Amino acid sequence: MDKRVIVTDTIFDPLQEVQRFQNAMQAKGQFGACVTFVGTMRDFNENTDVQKMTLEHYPGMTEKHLSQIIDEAKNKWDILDAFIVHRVGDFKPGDPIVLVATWSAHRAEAYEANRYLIEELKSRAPFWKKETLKEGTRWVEHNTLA
Amino acid sequence: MDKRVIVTDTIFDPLQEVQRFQNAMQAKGQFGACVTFVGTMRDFNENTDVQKMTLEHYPGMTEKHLSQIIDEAKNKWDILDAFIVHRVGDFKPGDPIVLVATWSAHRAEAYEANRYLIEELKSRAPFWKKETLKEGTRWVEHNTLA
Amino acid sequence: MTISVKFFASLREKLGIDEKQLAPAGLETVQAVWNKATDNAKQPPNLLSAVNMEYVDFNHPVKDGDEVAFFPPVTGG
Amino acid sequence: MTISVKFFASLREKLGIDEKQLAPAGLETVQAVWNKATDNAKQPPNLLSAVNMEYVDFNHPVKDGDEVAFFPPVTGG
Repeated sequence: MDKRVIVTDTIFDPLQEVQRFQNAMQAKGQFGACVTFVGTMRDFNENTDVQKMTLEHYPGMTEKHLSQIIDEAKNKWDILDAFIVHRVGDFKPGDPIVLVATWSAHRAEAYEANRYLIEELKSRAPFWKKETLKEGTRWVEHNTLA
Repeated sequence: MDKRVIVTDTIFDPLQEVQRFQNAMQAKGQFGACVTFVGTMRDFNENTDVQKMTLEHYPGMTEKHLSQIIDEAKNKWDILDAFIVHRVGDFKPGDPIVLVATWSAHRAEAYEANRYLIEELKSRAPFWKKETLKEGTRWVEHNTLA
Repeated sequence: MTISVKFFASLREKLGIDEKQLAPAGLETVQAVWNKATDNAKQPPNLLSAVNMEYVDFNHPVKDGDEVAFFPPVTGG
Repeated sequence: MTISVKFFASLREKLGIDEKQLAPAGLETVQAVWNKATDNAKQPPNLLSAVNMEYVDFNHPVKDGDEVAFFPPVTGG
């Protein structure tokens, strides 16, 4: 079995990661549905001051909680597998930040578990965003609502 | 702008299609969320009689309704773009059948529009599945529920 | 011109008709087109119909040049 | 052994402390660890704390060898 949680400080290709994980899945042939969510850093249209974004995390606690969230989703829904990749460190507009992928026999479970994973990740996984402006840096204080 | 609806009788790579469509998107830099759904033909675990699946469609009406469904989703949710690929003809277990991808600034819209598209596709787009058994062929009479 | 009639999937196989061209005279509704094209065949439950690729009911009017289609419940996705 | 205390993100920068090792004597709760590690600094609103990487409240007991962390609301995803 492949690692279900990856925290990486280098740029990643979310759809290639999904493909790689899926190719290694034991449940191949059993899943009828795969849902993926990719969160990407947008351009700073409203805020052209921002030059860079940095993501700090709590190594260890992050991976622990992402794994817990996946276990919870597996208990709540009849999913075959789930996979999370989260970027940390410095990144620029257009870079993928987070990938959540879920596989199930039927589509409802894959959708619901996927949404659960990203909402729980956003509310519980210890990541913190910092913006680099021309005049210095600023911590993002609250997550955007869905 | 790339074609938003593709009906194809040859095997396709759903995630590569998403990447290709996304690379050509005008809204690049504006989307913060991309949700994809891939429906795959499962192995016939319970029904080892099935040797092949065939999808018939109504050329023209299929594309028209898939485009209509995308227009409806764009009216209902603030999404930046949407993309549907659907396979027709003969296919075998493990083959992707359908891809639905949605892009939006924030995640709620991408999830909800994606789910809307697949549910509407299943209830309205003129496709029909036929199974080839050892003893002959059989039309699938009802779609599986989500 | 003519009215073009199409049948799909299990219905196409059961009736043994793929497509038919009908003279429009006297064919005012989808129901009338069905009766003429199928020689008054019994309609299966859940039969669906479309005129010019839009879903319609059987009382829907038809006119010369229309494409009328009959098919069973859809099972895509 | 010691109690290990970690600070993250804006809190780490504001306090100027990344990590501290404290002798466990007299440190019975997360609150006591905060007071000792920060020299009784005022707690920012919405401050979160974890013991051994699990979220806890400030009355949570601590023991020798624990890892205690303080950080602001999370903003990942």
